[in-house]
Amino acid sequence: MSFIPAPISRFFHRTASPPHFYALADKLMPWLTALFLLLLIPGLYGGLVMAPADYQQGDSYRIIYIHVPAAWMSLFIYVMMAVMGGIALVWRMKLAEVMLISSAPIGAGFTFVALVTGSLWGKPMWGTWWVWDARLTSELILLFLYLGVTSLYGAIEDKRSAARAVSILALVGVVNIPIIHYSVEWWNTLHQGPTVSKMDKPSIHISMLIPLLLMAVAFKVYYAIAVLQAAKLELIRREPSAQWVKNLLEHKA
Amino acid sequence: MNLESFFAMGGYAFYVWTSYGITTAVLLWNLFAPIVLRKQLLRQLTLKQKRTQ
Amino acid sequence: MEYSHSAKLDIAELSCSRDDRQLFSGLSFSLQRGQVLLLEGSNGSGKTTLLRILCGFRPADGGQIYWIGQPLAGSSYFADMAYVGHADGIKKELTVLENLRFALALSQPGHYSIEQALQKVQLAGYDDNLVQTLSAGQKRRLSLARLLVTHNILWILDEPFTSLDKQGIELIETLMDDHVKNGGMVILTSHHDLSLSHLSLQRIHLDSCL
Amino acid sequence: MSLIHAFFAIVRRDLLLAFRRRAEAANPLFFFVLVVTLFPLAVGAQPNLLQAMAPGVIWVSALLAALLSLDGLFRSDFEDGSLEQLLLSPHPLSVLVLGKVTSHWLVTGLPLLLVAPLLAVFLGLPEQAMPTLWLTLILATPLLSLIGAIGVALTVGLRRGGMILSLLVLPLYIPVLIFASSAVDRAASGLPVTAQINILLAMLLMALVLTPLPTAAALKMSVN
Repeated sequence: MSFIPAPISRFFHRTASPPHFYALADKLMPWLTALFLLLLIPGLYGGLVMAPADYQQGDSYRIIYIHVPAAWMSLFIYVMMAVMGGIALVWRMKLAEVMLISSAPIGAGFTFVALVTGSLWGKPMWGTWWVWDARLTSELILLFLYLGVTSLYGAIEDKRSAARAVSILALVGVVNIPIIHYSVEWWNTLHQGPTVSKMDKPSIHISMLIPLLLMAVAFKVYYAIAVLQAAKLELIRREPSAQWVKNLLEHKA
Repeated sequence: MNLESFFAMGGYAFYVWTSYGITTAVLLWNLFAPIVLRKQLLRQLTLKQKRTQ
Repeated sequence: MEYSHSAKLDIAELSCSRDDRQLFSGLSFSLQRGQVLLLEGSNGSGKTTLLRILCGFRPADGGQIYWIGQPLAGSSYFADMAYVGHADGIKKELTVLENLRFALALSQPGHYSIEQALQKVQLAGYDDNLVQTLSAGQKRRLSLARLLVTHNILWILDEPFTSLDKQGIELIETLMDDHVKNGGMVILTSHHDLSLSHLSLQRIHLDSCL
Repeated sequence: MSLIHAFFAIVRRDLLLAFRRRAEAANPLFFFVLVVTLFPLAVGAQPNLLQAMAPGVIWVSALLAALLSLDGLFRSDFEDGSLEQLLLSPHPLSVLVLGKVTSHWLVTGLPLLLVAPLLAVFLGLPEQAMPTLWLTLILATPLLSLIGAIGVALTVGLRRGGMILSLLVLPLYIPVLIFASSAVDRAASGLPVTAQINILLAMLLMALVLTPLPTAAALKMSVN
């Protein structure tokens, strides 16, 4: 760690200590919630009400405002997990382990949402619930990767080892994601199925784009809120008899 | 723009609203499950602490 | 084999917890050539955990370990130490000789040739026997022969006396005695009372290291 | 003492062990043949259907056979303490791991080449596809062993790691499956396969360099 200036490293260690982090999360929460609503409400209004219907797909395209941001988030969170995993492995930082494992269910949730909304969007477009289209297939594989992370963490009893295992797995996964993605894309163009790539870009108009971006940022803020909540739980679970938890209990009582 | 046509979604109501519904459910679950579990855990720990004192 | 004269193990403020329970903390000691350290403590007091930390299998929660004044990662520690744990670390489908040759291939040659080592642990003539035909005590003695054929200064032994009869116990005591007299060091856990002739025996009671 | 010496000592030891346990060694092979046999029984024996499915069926079966054989890679070393001794060796663990994977592949992956022609005949795969099938097996089965090793290393400490192992490893096998079966498929219709073969080769080289590191890290975690 010698290449990091001492004050910065000290700052990180202080912030990363469980009681500090716990208090910080509490302090941030109202601001994040306000920001989330400030993004979500105009995003939804713009997407569901203001934006005109698509000339080809009618109103069904409005699923895009959750499908695409959810798909972005599913990838973004996996990359975040790998970054946390790297930090946890190199600096043995407990907070990074906690953030990693707290992110997994949220990422899996977004992946699930992307799959279900993709299927619900596909039904009126393709006439069937499922098509082996490149994006849906990649998303499905990503869901398996998330499930691998959560079930490996659950299976290893010693939670410090489990966190190390999951850090390694997240890093291996993130190296493989582009390979999987391109192989699936390539496979998809090879076996031209009944793919209708209407789902890709319905020549997006600015009035459609703004709500999409608002929703995308809103989902990112949601992730911050949800991961902080999950991390608070995980921190207490990790060391239920630590002094700071005792102080917390007394403070509550 | 009236409410009825807003909810009808040009005939795609089922697909659009099911999508938004499921998304809301999943996001709420991931947000509130840890909060509820943490409250439970803190309650358990308080009880345990009282017992040992 | 020349030992580096300064060989020394230093433990500073080591701490470890398991499942939210503190096993030990603030543990400090140092071990020099010619010394034996006996770890004592009730079951679950962290004896095995401490040995596994010293083997680098498990990270400590806090504190430092130095070998010849350097942190383990940058030192010759892993070339200078050898470990015999609960599991013998020998392959039962291989012969006695094949097992020792493999151990030698992963390490530097030590004081004794394979032949001499087998003589010392009273397994001479068993060279070509498959390990699965040996008794538990013979297997244990074979895993000790590994310590003799490879180069090492520090022996880390976890309950070396289990599954040995009185004779076997005496044998290990002699081996340790020889090793220490040649300038080696030993760290071990044991329920058995040690009857070592020399005086440089340190004891650490882990129950009192909280 | 040299590293190369240690590497070959491990390969030699594991081959010797496999030879002493030779009754077990043939199991992945039987499994491979058996799974392929199930497909005509399940989907019917129309020659053109089987022929169309042949590359996919052979490759899915090879994947499953590789998965099944993985458990033996570190299990016995973990149980008898040999793994601890490997970790204590002054040599880099990733190189030693590569030695173990090499001999594991020689024992479980390479024999698949022997039965591949038999399966091709069973499924009516055109003869012109045989060289490509062999080539993909040579390139891709070591990939399966290398990638799988990460998964086994992560789960070797678990008593019931089998299900989790497949959940961890199978998604990572997907690119291999796609390129290998597509190569065989194209060869069967007489199309060039250089692109697929090159990609498989590139993936193999990458895996040779990259996978031993996480495998070694995961083994350290498992020994704990």
